[in-house]
Amino acid sequence: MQSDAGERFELHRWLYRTMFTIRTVEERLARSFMAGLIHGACHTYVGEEAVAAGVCASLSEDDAVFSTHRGHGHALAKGVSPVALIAELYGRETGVSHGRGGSMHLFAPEIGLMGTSGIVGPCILQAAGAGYSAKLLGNGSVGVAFFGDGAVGNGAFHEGLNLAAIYDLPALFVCENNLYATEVPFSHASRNPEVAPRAENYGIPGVTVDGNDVLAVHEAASRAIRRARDGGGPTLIEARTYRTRPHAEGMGLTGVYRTEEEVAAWREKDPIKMFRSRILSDETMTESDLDRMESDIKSEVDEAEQEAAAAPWPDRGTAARHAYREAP
Amino acid sequence: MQSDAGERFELHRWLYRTMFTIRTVEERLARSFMAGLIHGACHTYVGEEAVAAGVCASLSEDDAVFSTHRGHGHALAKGVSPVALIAELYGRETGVSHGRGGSMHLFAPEIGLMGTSGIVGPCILQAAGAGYSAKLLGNGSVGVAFFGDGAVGNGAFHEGLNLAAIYDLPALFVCENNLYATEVPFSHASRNPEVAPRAENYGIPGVTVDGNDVLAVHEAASRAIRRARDGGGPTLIEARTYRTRPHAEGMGLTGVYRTEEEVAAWREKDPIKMFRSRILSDETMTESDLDRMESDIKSEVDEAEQEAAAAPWPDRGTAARHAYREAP
Amino acid sequence: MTEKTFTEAAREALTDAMDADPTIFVVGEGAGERGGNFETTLGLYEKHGPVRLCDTPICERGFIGMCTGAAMTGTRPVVDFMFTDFILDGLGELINQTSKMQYMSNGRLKMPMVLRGCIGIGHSAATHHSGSYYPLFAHIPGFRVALPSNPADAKGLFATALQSDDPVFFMEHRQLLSLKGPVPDGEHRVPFGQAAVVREGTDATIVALTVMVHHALQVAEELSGEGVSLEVIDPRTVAPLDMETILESVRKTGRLLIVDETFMPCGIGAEISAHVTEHGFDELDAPIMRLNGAHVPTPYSPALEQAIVPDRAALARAVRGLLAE
Amino acid sequence: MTEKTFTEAAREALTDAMDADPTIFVVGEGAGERGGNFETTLGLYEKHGPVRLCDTPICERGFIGMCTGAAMTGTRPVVDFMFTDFILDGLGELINQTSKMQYMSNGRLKMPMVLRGCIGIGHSAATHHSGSYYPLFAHIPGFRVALPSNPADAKGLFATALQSDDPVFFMEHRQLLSLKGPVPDGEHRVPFGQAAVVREGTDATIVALTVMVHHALQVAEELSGEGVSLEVIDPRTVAPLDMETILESVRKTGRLLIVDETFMPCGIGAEISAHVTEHGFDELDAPIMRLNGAHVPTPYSPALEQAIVPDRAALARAVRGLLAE
Ligand SMILES: Cc1ncc(C[n+]2csc(CCOP(=O)(O)OP(=O)(O)O)c2C)c(N)n1
Ligand SMILES: Cc1ncc(C[n+]2csc(CCOP(=O)(O)OP(=O)(O)O)c2C)c(N)n1
Ligand SMILES: [Mg+2]
Ligand SMILES: [Mg+2]
Repeated sequence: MQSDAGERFELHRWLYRTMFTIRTVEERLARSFMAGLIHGACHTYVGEEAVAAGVCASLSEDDAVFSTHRGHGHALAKGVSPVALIAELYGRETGVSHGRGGSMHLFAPEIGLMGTSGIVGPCILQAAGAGYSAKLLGNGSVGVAFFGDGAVGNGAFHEGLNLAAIYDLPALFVCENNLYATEVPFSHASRNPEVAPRAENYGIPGVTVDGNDVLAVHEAASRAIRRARDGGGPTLIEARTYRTRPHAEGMGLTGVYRTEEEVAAWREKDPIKMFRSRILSDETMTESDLDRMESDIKSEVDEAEQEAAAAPWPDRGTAARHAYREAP
Repeated sequence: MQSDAGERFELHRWLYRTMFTIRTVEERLARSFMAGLIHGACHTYVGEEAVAAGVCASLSEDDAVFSTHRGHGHALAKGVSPVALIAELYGRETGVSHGRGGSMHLFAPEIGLMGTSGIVGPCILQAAGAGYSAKLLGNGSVGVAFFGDGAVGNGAFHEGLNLAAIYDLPALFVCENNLYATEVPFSHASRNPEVAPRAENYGIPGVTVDGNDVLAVHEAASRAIRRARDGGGPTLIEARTYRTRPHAEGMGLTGVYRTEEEVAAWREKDPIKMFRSRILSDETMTESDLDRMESDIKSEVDEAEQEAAAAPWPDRGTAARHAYREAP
Repeated sequence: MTEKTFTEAAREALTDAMDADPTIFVVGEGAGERGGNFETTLGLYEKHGPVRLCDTPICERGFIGMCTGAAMTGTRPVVDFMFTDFILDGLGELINQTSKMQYMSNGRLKMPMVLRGCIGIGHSAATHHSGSYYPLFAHIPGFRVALPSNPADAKGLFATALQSDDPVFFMEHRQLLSLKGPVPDGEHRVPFGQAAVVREGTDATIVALTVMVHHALQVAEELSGEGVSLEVIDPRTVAPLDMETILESVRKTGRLLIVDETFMPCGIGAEISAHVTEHGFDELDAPIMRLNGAHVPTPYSPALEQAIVPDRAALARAVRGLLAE
Repeated sequence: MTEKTFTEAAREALTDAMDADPTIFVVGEGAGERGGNFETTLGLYEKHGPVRLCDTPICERGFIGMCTGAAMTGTRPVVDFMFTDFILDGLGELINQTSKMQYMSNGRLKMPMVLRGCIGIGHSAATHHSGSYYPLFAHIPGFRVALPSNPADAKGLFATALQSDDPVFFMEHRQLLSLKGPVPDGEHRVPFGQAAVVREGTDATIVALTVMVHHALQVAEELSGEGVSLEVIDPRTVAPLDMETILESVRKTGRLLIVDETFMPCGIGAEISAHVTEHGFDELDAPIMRLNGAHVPTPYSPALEQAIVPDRAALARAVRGLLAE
């Protein structure tokens, strides 16, 4: 059995590696978007890496994650390889959804990434459903939904949390409150600036965490996941965070909805920068450990990009396959 | 200008008359249902009369009411005549919806009854919409939705209240919490037994009232309606009440879901009986005033029933009219 | 064979399937202890308890979405929707999620989900309790749509639905629920995409859906007295739609009428007609005709309700018209 | 006439209508200060403020229901839905409420509501941003459905929509938004239910919808070099559908092909084919044919996306096939 310190080291390493991988892939994708290599929309997760990493650290491949249009980070944290993600956005056969999905439809069910979605809301209901399966099958797994503040005013939030609550489902609802839905501020979409306390309505626990503090996210999520596995029912986590890139690539970084100063202030609270300081002060890793890890990741992502760019296109003859499971 | 006592007398008389009319019509309809005169389903409002009466007392014909499958009481309180209601359930041309609607689709837009509905939920959204019109037109009217506890777990509740809240719409949301949705207890549909406090989520006031106390309902509703007309935005009222008849005619009065004792206990709190005592103790009317009013109403309803039963059927040649406003 | 009602026959398929497959669960308002609004789950709660017979709040979108997630993760949900009108609030989930998951995941997810409940006009149910809407589901890729017209098919098609890995609508016409008929005992499955020729004939083909099958059979019987020989086909599923059986019949009769209670524009009749025109044009001796309910919401009054649904007289008239062409 | 893009032309209709009718308001995510995701409301917020240009939370069902209530009470809402995929969550409201209010109220309520936004496949938008779904709306009684294919019609049909007392879908194909063309200045209205014969010909009729109109015109041009004379019809609205113009064309050509990007089963092509078969059977010299996009969700990869949409080569092949019959 590992020592506590060893576990802590492993955890920190995993979290840092995951966050830095997400950041590196996203920045790579942003450049690829400019270069015309990405065919559809591309919503990056830059600035929010701590949420996906902090939550997924406590999940296994048997737990089911459901995500949104901004799902690259969740996919990578759940174990999708950079090359499979990049190839998907490049529209290639080797992409995680074999080119059928693109940025907003990432599927790797074999490792519990049950799909990201171009529609706001459904992931909440589907995570409840994964919880229902787990409850019926008694297999101890958990359904997890990631969604934005934009989903909070949607009926799926209300119906999904209520269903999970009344059936005591093993589910975790993670609201990534980054203050804006596209360019509509949450303060316009709701008179109530808080998300987590709404859990009370449904008779379940609600927790607010600093979404840029990966250890805080991890702590809250691992407690909620343990609770769910133990039959304690669902939890709502509100992770307060911020995207420091535009809503989607090609859009403005700021606009009528937010200021340069606001973006700059949040960049100061960059989750990777913050965690790096923490690791160094905790002395779980050294400056050179981290530098080496970063440069390894950069090379890996570069290679992944090259591999993706060289990957074959899907065979157009297969385009009509898989709409149905069975032949009529 | 009338004296306060005069106003009080008028109010009490209107409330008692309205409640007793609803009760009399509903009991008449229950007999008609047994006799096969009603063609579709029939959900009566017996036991809940104080809510419709208490709210509608403060509304004018320019205010818009949207209701549910259990809408006879709202229709009558909003000013639909007993004969127009009964004729509708009898499927006649003189019915309030000219035979197109039946029990669950009562329309009298000329007096602000904008429709009852066979679908749970939409009335909440539509009342917000009436509020939107009122706000845009600046005409001082109010949109009112009546709905059951069964609608509380529905996305329409969440989305509708939120929209009304963020736009400060002149709207009133009246939840008739009668503890059951069909035969599913509210305690099964929600871990949270309260409805009114959920208003906080949306940043609007929520008020719980004894829904069997017509003056309490009236007091809460008139305050909320005044507030709405004055630009103060929407209010959620939870009226705690009980139906002392089956969910729909032809179903059991009790069943796995509730006991005889529970029904009997609520019958003790009959809103009409309670209000009668109150009137007598307040001395706004005498025993004989009330008896006379009751017997007048009974005769009126009897006549209405006879008129409805003798009314012509709609012309089958018109069945396809009004699906569209305009010729192609 | 045992004489059973339509509802009993379908319940038998469900009962057997739930015994055999512990991953099946049923959700719906009243699907639990109450045994279903139409007795669809009677007796099953006692046997399997509240997790497999799950009473829901009134949130059709919510529980359809929940069941979609469940189907993706190893269980087999049955949504008992009471009336099809109620699941329209869940169409976003159904169309954007349920129907697309297999495709989006490149076939790695399956979607073993059954949506079952009432359709159809009758009993003055009015417009919020009488919708059919199956042409919408046939339009969308990814769904199967079964429309049983008798107890035996109710059992057989439901049994197939409960083993399908595609999402299936199993739609029960309100006027058929208490219809009795012989039902095969034991295992009985009716495959999807196999129409039934329910009456053979040579002069014209009537394709009829759900309750209209019965009208068509009666009209065929009536007109046989006049020497008219009608073939009646019940497609049984409209997605997939067994066009081969219909084309074969048209090759024989040269004349085709499609009768369907629900709306004409972009309906099942349109699809059948277009397909036959394209693939059986030379077999046609007369224009293909359609008989549908009026293109209006369902009125409540019996006087109006009757007027918008094709009855036997209208059907007989349409047949005569077709034969006269 | 002034050269304008499709989006500019539609915005002109909206701008004029909002000036003339103070009861019009627009709701949508980004419809306010941002001027619309596709610049559909650019400049209007400054003029009319936040009540008439209303930014919404992401609750399509909610704001469609709210607008339904508003339309019932004296105002004229325009729902700017961005992509048609997003309003599927509101189909319950649309089908059970919006489309039925006039009928249920026996014509005493009207429903002056416009639903406008993007449809169609292209730009690797993938399956949640490329739906069309207009056959669903054409199936349901109560709706009007406009499908402009050029800037002038965008202005004219939108102007008509903004005066209609029936609920109207105004659906803009994503590949047409930046298309330029001459647009009549001042008041310009295109009535519903009047197809445009966009090219006259004698050998065969092609009915094409939205973006396919442009493919059809190019193929007609190409084939004219081979001496083939094609008539091309743009129905412009599919509810109502101007069958008379189509039938008249078929009387002349004897041959009909319907080309539509979206799904075939129970689609617009099925309806047109069935109608022509029933009412123009004797005019037909060949089977009516349909050309549609594949019956699958939209894949993302350009390699796959191209494969599921009818292109000019497929259209030319279909025409040759039709002429060879
Ligand atoms: C039902 C639906 N409506 C509208 C959209 C368009 N849309 C895509 S992302 C987005 C904003 C989402 O905001 P939020 O949920 O806060 O997530 P964030 O982008 O901030 O991560 C919107 C409106 C959509 N995808 N789905
Ligand atoms: C969307 C929808 N789902 C299901 C139904 C069937 N249904 C009719 S009434 C009812 C119960 C409603 O309960 P509640 O809202 O509490 O009103 P109550 O009957 O108690 O007055 C149900 C489930 C419906 N009408 N609409
Ligand atoms: Mg956000
Ligand atoms: Mg109730």
